[in-house]
Amino acid sequence: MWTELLISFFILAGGAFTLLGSIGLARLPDFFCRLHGPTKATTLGVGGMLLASALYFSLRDGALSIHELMIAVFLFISAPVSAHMLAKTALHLEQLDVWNSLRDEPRREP
Amino acid sequence: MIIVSIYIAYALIGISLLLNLWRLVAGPAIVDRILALDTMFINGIALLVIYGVHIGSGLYFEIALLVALMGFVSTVALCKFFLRGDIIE
Amino acid sequence: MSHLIIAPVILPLVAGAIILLLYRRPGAGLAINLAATMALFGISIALLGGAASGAYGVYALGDWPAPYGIVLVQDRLSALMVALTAALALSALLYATSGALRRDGHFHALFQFQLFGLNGAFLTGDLFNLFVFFEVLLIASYGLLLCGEGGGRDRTRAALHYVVLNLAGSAVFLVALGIIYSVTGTLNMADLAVKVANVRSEDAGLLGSGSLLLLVVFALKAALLPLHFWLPAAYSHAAAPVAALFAVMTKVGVYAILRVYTLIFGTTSVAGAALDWLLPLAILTIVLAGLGALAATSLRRLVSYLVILSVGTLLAGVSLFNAAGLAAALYYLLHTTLVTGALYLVADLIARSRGGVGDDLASGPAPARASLGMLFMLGAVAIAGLPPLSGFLGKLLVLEAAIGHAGMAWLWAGLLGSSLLAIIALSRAGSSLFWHTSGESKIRVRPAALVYAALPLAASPLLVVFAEPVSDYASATAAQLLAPEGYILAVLGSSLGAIAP
Amino acid sequence: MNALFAIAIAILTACGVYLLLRARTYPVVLGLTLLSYGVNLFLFASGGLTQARAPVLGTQVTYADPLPQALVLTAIVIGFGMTAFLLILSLLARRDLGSDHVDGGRE
Amino acid sequence: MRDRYLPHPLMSLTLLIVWLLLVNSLSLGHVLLGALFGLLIPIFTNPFWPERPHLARPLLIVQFIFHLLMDIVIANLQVARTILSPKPSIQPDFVAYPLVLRNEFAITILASVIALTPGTVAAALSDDRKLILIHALDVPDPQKLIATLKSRYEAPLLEILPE
Amino acid sequence: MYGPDHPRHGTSHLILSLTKTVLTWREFWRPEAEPAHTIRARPPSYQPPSLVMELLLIILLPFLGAGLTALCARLGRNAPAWAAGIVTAASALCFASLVPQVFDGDAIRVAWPWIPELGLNFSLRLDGLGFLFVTLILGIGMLVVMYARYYLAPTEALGRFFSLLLLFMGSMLGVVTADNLIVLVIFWELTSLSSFLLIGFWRHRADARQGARMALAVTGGGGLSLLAGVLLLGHIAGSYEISDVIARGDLIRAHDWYVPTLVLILIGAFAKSAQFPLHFWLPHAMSAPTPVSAYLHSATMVKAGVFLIARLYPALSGTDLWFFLVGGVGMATLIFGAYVSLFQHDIKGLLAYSTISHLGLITLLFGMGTELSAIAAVFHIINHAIFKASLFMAAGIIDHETGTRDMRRINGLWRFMPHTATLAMVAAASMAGVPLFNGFLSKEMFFAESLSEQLPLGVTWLVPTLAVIAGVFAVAYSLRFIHDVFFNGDPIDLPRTPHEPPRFMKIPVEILVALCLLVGILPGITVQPILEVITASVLQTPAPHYEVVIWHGFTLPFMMSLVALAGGATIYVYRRRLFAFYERIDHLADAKRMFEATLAMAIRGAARITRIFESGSQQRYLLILIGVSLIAGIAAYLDAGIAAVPAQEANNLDPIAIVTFVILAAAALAGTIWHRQRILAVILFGAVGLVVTLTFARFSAPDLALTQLSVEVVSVILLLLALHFLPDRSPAESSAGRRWRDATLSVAAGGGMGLLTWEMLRRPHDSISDYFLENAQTGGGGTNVVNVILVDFRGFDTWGEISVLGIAAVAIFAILRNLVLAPPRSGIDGRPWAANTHPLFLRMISRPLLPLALLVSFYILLRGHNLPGGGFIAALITAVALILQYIAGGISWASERSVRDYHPVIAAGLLVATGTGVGAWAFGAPFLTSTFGHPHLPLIGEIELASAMLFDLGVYLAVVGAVMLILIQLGEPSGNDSATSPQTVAGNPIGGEGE
Ligand code: NA
Ligand code: NA
Repeated sequence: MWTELLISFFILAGGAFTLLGSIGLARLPDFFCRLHGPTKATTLGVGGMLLASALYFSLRDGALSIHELMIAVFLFISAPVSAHMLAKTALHLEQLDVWNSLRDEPRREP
Repeated sequence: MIIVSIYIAYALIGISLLLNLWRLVAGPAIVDRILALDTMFINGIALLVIYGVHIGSGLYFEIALLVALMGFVSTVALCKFFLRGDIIE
Repeated sequence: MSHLIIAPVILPLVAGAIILLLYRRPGAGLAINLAATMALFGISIALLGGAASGAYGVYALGDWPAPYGIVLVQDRLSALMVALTAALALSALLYATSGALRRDGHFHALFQFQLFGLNGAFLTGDLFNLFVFFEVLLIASYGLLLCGEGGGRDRTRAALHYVVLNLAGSAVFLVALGIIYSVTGTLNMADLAVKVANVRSEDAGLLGSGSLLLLVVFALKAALLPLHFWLPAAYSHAAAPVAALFAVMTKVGVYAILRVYTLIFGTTSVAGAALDWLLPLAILTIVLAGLGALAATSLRRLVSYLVILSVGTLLAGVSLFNAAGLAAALYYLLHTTLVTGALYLVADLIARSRGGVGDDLASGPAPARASLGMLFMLGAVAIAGLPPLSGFLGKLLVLEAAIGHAGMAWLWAGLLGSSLLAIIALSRAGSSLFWHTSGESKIRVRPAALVYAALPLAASPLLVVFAEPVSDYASATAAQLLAPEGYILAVLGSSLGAIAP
Repeated sequence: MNALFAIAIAILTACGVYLLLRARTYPVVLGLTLLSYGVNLFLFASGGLTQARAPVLGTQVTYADPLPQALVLTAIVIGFGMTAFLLILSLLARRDLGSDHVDGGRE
Repeated sequence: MRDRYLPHPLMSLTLLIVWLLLVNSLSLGHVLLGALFGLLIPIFTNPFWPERPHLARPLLIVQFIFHLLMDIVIANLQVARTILSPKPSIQPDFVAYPLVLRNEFAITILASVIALTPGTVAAALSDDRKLILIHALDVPDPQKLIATLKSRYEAPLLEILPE
Repeated sequence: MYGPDHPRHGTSHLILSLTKTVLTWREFWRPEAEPAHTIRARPPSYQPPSLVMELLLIILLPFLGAGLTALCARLGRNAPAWAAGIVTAASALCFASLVPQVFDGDAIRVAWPWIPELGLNFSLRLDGLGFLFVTLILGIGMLVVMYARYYLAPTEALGRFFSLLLLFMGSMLGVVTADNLIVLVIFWELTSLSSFLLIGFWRHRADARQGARMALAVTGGGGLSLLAGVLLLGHIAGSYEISDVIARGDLIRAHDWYVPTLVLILIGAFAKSAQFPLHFWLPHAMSAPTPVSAYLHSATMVKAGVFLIARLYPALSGTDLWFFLVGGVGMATLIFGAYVSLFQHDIKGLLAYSTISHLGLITLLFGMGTELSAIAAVFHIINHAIFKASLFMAAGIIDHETGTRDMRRINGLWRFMPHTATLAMVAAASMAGVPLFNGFLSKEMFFAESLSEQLPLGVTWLVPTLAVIAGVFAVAYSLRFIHDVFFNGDPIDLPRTPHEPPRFMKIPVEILVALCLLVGILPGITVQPILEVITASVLQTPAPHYEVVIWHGFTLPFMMSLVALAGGATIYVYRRRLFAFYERIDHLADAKRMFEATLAMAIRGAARITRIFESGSQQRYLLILIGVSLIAGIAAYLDAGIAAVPAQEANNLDPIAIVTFVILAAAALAGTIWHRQRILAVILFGAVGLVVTLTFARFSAPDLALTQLSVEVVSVILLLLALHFLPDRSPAESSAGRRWRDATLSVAAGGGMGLLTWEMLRRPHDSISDYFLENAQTGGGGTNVVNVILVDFRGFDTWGEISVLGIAAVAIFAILRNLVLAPPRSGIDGRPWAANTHPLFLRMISRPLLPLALLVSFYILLRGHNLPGGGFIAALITAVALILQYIAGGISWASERSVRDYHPVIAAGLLVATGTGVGAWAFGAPFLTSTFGHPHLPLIGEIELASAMLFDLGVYLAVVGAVMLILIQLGEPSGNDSATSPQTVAGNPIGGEGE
């Protein structure tokens, strides 16, 4: 029973975070803000579902089945790079010279 | 109970996918669309994983893994295209 | 277990792969290509010898019984097509040894791959496998089309159109396969024949769609009106040995029509619908090809339209759907494939020896060798269907076969009218190239090239002299095609009882 | 579901055909890609639509028809090779024809 | 010798583990096969990864990862509030983060961590590799953000991946 | 005849057939053996071997001689002429030995089977009619050879000339001795061909070329008509043997197809014999060297038409249609030719129209259809051949000596060449029908017959009147020929000063003129016996008794001759007014101009029609292809209608299906609408690909999902690589109309596909696949049935499929090695490129990914036989992992670190797959037969080994090789290959120009 509960929890939490990321993607005002949703929330959401899946199959087959975690790990490694590449591309395409603008505003200077 | 949560998850993922689609079609910037596609890939993974649990089949694991890999590579390739034109220069 | 049947398929692939392995050594490519093509010719003759008895050879790949596994089937028709291809290929290749292509490793590899695709298509007894080999022969032909000197604007455009059209055609092929599989649940041609004959009435319409879509695909490959437009540009801009080899490519479409509509749809109303379309289209093809020949501005374009004309003639013979018509078509097929192949080579020699004017039908320097003029003359006589060469006998057989057929008058008028157009066009061409000349060209083509170009042309008088055995073989082939029970029994054998409802 | 599937194929085909009829090489390539999706799904549908019956022995009692799957796989691979070739040919065509118009002409 | 036949021992181990995960089995045959792949693949892929990251302080790694996972969950909850609030009142902005880390691999990991955690994404790296450009979803105080990142992630990474 | 249900014979072994044929041809010399199968009613009867050989040699010798003569050309100027002469003589000798038997009234007949099933035998027949023509062909041929030897300049290609002349001679002999209609047609067309080549002998002259082509078009076209007619005739008669056909006249005339048969055959005959309105080629054939005109275009070839009419006279004549067609056309030709002839200024033109007129006369005589008229026709064939050949030769002499043929310049030649003038005058008198010359005799017979002709409507007078009118003009033009050339003042501005020609040039003329006189004066001795034999063979009945005598008394025909003579003289005297009248309407009748104009118009029209289809527009081509497919796909379906099918379990709709559908539809439509922004379309179609992948996964096809996904990503990479060298936007160039048209067609095509899909899906499905499910594990050693199908049941497909990929790679490489790809100077929308080439984070992350991805790909490869996966997917994962290295580190960095040339990888893959298949041979099994086992290893336990896995390894290698070869070659900065000597192509390097 509690295993079912756990699995259901992970499924629902995962689904919720997944949706969260997508809402962020849809709702936030500019690209750089929108970038945050999928990078974090969706990745985490899928992670949750993968965990649910690992639990489900481990319990069903009575043997440890954690290969789903590989996907999660992969996503946690790849999502930042994707986000970085997208941000880089956005900066390039919008021709934002952020480095210089940051120098112009001493407030932002570390 | 699991089955109910699976159906709820389907609904959540479905809505997510539609929101991704909205961003994909509406843009406005090209990076928005790439991001939307990338997110769609990840939501696709979620769908496959839940479907695997739903029908109790482990056959979808590799597909999900591959979606992750391929989604990443295609996002990177698209970005590289906009940055440098030649993606394997 | 005799592996002879599959040898024409395996040999070119292995040869092509080895050439690829050694592609940086052009000499190796030429040597392997020549050796493999000669061996293929030998094999194909042996195969023909086996087929002549009327026996079927069935080769179950992977040792899986039909209809589950793929089978290769050697009957009179497939053996004939393989032998014809090998003969043409050998001539084309020998000719290629006299030009720049000899050093092109990729040409040699693609050449063998082309043969791989052709032979596979002719020998397979499986409809989906036919698709696969169509794709093999197409992709190889795309590559070959772009091989050799003389590229540029026109050739590239022709290649682009050719490729795009064939890709669209392949999509149609898949749709047809989907429909046919959905209705019959099988892919083996013999099994299809059994299933199609017993198709439920409510499925007949759907199956008919599949059958007609197949016809579209094959008609595109064969260059049947209104799907013939791609051919002149593509063939007339290909390197000569490639164009010569391509002479057999349209025949793949004809072969497929022949195979599919005699074997699978032979006795059904489905075939009837397709055949109703075929004869008028064939006649229109004949007429429009004649007009195209008349309007041609270069020798290669002229030959290309004559290729289309021959396709129309062939399919007219096929669509008569009687023993005489099929036999006539088969005789004509041998003739036209070899002669048009030769004509591309002759056209190339003429173009080469005229220098900058090329094969344009305009005044230019006279080709230096008189024998070239004679070769042209022979080729022209043969392809125009003038006596005493094979074109005449072929045409005669087709005309004769149409006697009493409902479409006889149209076919006769079309065929004879187009023959006249061809005669006019060829005489104008010859007159421009050899008579209306300004001085004599300094360029002398190599005698060896002349001999190689003459080789396939020599088939024409041989077909006349040996008209009786050849037409006997053609008639026997036609009889075999019209009695598909033998094929079905050979392929399905004992399982037939279990399969047939 | 069947109707939805049919409509999906219809849309893919229609879009593919429309792009196939464009005047520039690149949209034509894209059109062929889209058309391939439609055709592959069509071929796939020839074995019927079966859910949760992947033909991996030992996992089910009954299975989806495996044959169309094998056929579609072959078709996908071949389609990929062909598309790749066409794409490269379109590069050659742009040089030789002076533009990426399918019939050539000024850029 | 070791460089040639076991260029990336850590990678070899990872490959073995991943193999066992993939096949979802711990049979001896698969352990041996996994080990074989673990030995062979790095030999062939070594040219693509000539550097050899030397990981120090394995315990710290575990701690680091645990912290990270927790941060990710918390961060996501924060982001959730932001995203779901009817009218998000946020101050998104770019922040230039000064790097102490010099190791390329370490910088990469830091950037990844930044991307995974509270409302920040590593958008760019300066040409001299001394600054990371961070886009933050809500930065009332950039200096505070920089300080947090430094202490929480860059410091441990300096220890784990020295050089 | 065999209809559709008539079985064909001969299913014998090919080798045996070949041997048999060789034997058959060896039996050439003892042809008493029966042909294998003769479907035609009656096997030809055979003659004693000696005659057979001689009959054959008559025809064969000229053909052999043609080759010999061509070879002789190197031996000097005289050699070809001598060779031609000797060959002709030899042929004549053979002929002479047969003459006695012909005169005994027997037709000599021989035959060899050729295509017996078709009723095509190589059969020959020599009877009276044949005798006449063989005599003409060989006799006049001999004289022409002699004449031509002196006519042609030493610098000309004598070898070619005499060779062609002999070719013609052989063909013409074949026409007149053929006993099979098809054989006749074969030789018939050969005469057209050799005529074409001979007219075009002076190839540098435009008129010669045009004349030759026109002659070929008309006579060759006529030959086609003849072929059709002959086939019908053979069908009606049940045999192509002329001997049979002419014996079945009643059957033929009563047949439904008599009319088309007759018309088709007559068109052929009329074209050849220059009958109005197909006469126009003949005057233009006069640009041939004069010996050719004398021989082909007056004495022999143009007689082939009337020969044919004579030959088939018993089979076809005797109907009203025959009378009106043959008689009417003959009469029209007779008068028209005679009239036009008078106004020609070219000597050969005059003779040509005269020839047309005389051929018309002969035709008319046959058309009259009485026995006597037939006799007259035959007689006139002889007479005309003799006098017209001599006239042509005389004209040739004049041309040769004066350098012109224009009668307005040639005057008063009597003074320069009285001997030639005398000869010409005799021949011309014969042509005019002056008594004591041979022409008079046959013409008088004609007049006599014209009087006996009964026409309906009481116009009995019409034929004789027209006959006399024709006679009048004949006299007039004959008179002109003599007066205008040999008298009529002094020559005007001749290129050469004329004198008598060489001795031997005149001998042939002298011989012919002597014959004119001999026949004209002593017909009873010279032609009477011959005429009887010939007429008997024409009529196929014993000839009626008819005395050919000079003097019948002052009969009506004689009076008509006198009227003609007087009338002709009168007209000639008043010719100027007539000439003036003729000049005014001349242009209307310029056949050459009309022919050329018609042809030019036809060519323009043909070009226009051709361009409708071969428009050069890819869009149009695709429109046609798609339209045709649509029609084909729908036609049969509409025909059958929507059928009721057994209900089956339905797949219910669910929200996820709808969501994925919406994504697919929206992305596909948006991508299509925005396709001009190419990269946008690529991104949107990426979403479509994802949905397709999910769809495959959903409907129980994990292998397909894996494949689709991998291919999708590799395709995207490829699309991006290519897009770099292409404009990133398409210009807006389609008109609204075109867009609507295309959209309509697209919607129709989509609708059709949707309909077909629905039809498929609503039917219960039944297939052979149960076998695969049952045997995959036990027979194929794998549990993943799809993979077992791919590598085992249908491994042959896969073998072909990887070849496609390998070939595609090779073909792509072959394109790219010679293609210099210049990158665009600026990025999307004109922005500069980003400075940073290889972002650090990506580079760092991709490094550990390579070994991991390779591990995954090996996993997928190894497990494919039992679980979703396999060589192809594994290969794509490997390729993608490698490509990621290229993306992250750049091509030069990555290339240094991996395989540089993927050709051998492809080859190895193909060879491994093939080798696995061939390996089965060692066990006596067919190609690709698989084996598997579960060996037990110590410690490890049972492992599975299947030969199919080795095959899959081949697949893996081939696919990795192909994909990498394509991608890397495209990424190479200058796309070259060091080994095959890079070829930098000059001109516009692609890319860079933007839109
Ligand atoms: Na005069
Ligand atoms: Na179905």
